Amino acid sequence: MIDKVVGSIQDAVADLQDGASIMISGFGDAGSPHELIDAVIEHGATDLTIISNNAGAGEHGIAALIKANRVRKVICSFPRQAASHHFEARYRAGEIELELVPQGNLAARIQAAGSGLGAIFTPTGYGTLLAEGKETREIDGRNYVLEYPIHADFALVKALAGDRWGNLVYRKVARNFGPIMAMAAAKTIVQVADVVELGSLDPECIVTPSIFVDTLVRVVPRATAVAA
Amino acid sequence: MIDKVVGSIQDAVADLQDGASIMISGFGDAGSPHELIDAVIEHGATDLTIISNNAGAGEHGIAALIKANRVRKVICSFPRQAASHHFEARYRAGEIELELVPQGNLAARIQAAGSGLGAIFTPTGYGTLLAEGKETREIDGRNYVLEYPIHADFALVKALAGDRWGNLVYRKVARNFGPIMAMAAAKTIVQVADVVELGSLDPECIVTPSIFVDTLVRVVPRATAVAA
Amino acid sequence: MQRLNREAMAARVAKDIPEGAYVNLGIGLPTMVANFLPAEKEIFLQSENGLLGMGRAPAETDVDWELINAGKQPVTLLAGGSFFHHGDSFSMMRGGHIDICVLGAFQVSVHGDLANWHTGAPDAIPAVGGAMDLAIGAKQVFVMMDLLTKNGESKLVKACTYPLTGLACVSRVYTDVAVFDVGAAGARVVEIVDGLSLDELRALTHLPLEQILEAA
Amino acid sequence: MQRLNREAMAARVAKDIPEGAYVNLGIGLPTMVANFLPAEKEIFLQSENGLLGMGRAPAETDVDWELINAGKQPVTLLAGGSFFHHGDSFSMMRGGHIDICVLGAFQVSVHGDLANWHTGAPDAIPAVGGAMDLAIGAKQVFVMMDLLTKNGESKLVKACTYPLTGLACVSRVYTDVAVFDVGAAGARVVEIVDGLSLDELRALTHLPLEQILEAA
Repeated sequence: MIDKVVGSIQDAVADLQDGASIMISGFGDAGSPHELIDAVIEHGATDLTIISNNAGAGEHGIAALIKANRVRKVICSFPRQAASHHFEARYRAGEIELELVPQGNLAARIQAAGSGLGAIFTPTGYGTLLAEGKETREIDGRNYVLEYPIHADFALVKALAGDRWGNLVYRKVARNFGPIMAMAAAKTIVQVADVVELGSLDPECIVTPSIFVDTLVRVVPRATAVAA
Repeated sequence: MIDKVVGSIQDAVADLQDGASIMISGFGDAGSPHELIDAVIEHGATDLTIISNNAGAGEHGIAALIKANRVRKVICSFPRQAASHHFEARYRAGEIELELVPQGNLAARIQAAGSGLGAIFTPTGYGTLLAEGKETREIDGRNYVLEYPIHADFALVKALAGDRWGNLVYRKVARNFGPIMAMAAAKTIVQVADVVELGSLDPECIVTPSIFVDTLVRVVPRATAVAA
Repeated sequence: MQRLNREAMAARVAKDIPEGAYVNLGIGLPTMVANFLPAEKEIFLQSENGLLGMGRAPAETDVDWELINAGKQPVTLLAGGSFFHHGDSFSMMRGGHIDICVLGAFQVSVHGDLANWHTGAPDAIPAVGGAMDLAIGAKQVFVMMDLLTKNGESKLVKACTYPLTGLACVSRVYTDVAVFDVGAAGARVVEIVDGLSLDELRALTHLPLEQILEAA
Repeated sequence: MQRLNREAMAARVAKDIPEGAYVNLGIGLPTMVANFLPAEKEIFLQSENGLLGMGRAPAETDVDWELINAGKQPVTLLAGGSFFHHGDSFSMMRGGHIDICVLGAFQVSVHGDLANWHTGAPDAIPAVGGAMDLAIGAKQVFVMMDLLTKNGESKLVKACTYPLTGLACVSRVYTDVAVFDVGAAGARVVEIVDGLSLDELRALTHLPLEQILEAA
């Protein structure tokens, strides 16, 4: 019997290694796997490359990982948020490298990795600073920039519910990068609010099929945890 | 009020024109919009380019369109099926052009069109007859072929149910090419077994969001039609 | 001169959005356009973080932090709305499926070049988000901005001096004193507020502007 | 010589598929492998027309023509199975997510080149389907075929003479008389049926084969 659900969040991230590249789902806080990130901090892995839309804000999630000095490089579209002071401090100190990628190129490059493409000609960024030094080409009268896939060693994803095979459903806009990151990482680790019986997710409504998921862990939602 | 549902299947295809390129969903019969194809035949448009996985079999669907001599060119992955005699006859007579595309490249090129990419380096077909004369490139030790997006003037799609905005859900493997073709055509025309109230499709389970759909028409499933 | 305030500018943009349009409203000022879309018209708002059919802000008691817009403000979902992942969301935006996108700007050139992501200040932390995707992907890109900077310099320019977001992508510019069409033919004045002459507008912008008559 | 029949070949392939593997079984002979997967192991069958978690053929009364496999035969869906569109399906197949793909072949070269889509006959109507995607996308590609053609020619060859499906993509070849590993190091014999010697196998194939010991 295949059961991808592990008993503790420590087990979920046990095989992280120094120098790993890690995709982290979320758009702001929505869909950010805060508890998995806490487990990464506890684990101790360092020299990490983080691929995410943002570079953390406040004191939790990616911000906490940066504060703990575990991050060597961030690949993201929008590092400058209100309260992104931990990223800013490290960045200004030259302690963290930034690869700034337009959000649509970030999504498309992650999808290219998950789909086995070698490179894509994308319309976004042509003629801008972010395309400097990159190969360009005019195709059918329009200009494109050649961009390469972004793979990762791990993806940390937050979903609403999953089953023991790893099928996932999400909740509202917390879906965001989860499904495409799950497809692009060598190992996809998912925190879910609920582990449900196999067969209870509607096969027409499964958003991430099990093939893209390696490990699940149940994380009791914060509010519930306080109440319990 | 926006209502993309039209009253008759003739209305649904009314603005087809000679020389149009038309994507047609389906993998074999599953998901093939037979009734919309019948309406195309009735409409009279000719000199069509058909983009589909197959080139028709038996006497219905794409086979009927080919039999009626409306098709100038077929772009597909698998034209040679049992009972694909109408395609075979026209092809051997030199009356129909064939662009043979590996199924995954077909899907990826349709997705590239829907997503605004200019071209993609795809792993499939490298070193084979189907890549002859095409640009290739080695990227990270692997060889890729440059393939271009496939756009179409129209997509004819079969779905299970839709609402007046054009949101769609599909049934089992009849989903196949429908969602990606709906994204790649200038005008997407959908036949559904049911038109449902706005808001009755679960927003988490909508497979094709309304933005990709232009026209819907209700087609009573054949079996029901006979019984009624 | 009847300078338009932010609400009036948002209302003016809203007037140009037809029923049935799929629209993305950028973060900041453009978000206000939603408040002026007529309730009797069905207009589809897309947000790049994965929703289509976005409704107004919820009551405070109904706030759901997994139902937010790209500006990370709580929103609602209309009946008929849908959720999808970032890949599909940016396919909508980059694949030409969005009819109108409304963006703020630092500068717009008469040929429609857009600068709205980076001041170019050497100490600024760069952040681009979806700005470059929105600039190049929609069928029409509208810009909303005050015509002049606080120092009185025109933000409608012959050529942008700020780092570009996209080339030749803007079709129309809505400002507090005039509406302009921009593009291959250069900038043309569509509307001027009462009390401002075309010559005065030329003086403000240092541009050889002509007015065009718009079909009402 | 104990030549394996189709069932025995399918059973032999099934023996090499571990629990938890994501597997695509090609049209034709490979489809039979499903019948020999042990019921006590959970193995995930993917079909390129958009399903994962494929089960056995349904009872005749339960046939649903919108629940078919890539060979257009009726199948069932296991609890835990899912449906998806062709884009996602081929992302699974091309993105390295399928662990094992089992295919038929006209020829396989000792270096793992595969020819299975086209005889090259000038009057043949070419059709490729998903063959080229399967050949290059899975982590391991197994081929199932009789070793010899009806005319007695080896289908395991130094270099394919039929049009190629993919280059250096096959890792293991299961035939009616032997199992081979193929790849950069050339072809090596993993197993031979009882009653056939290595020398006899060399004679059949005209290849300088060596046998390797496989960890049991």
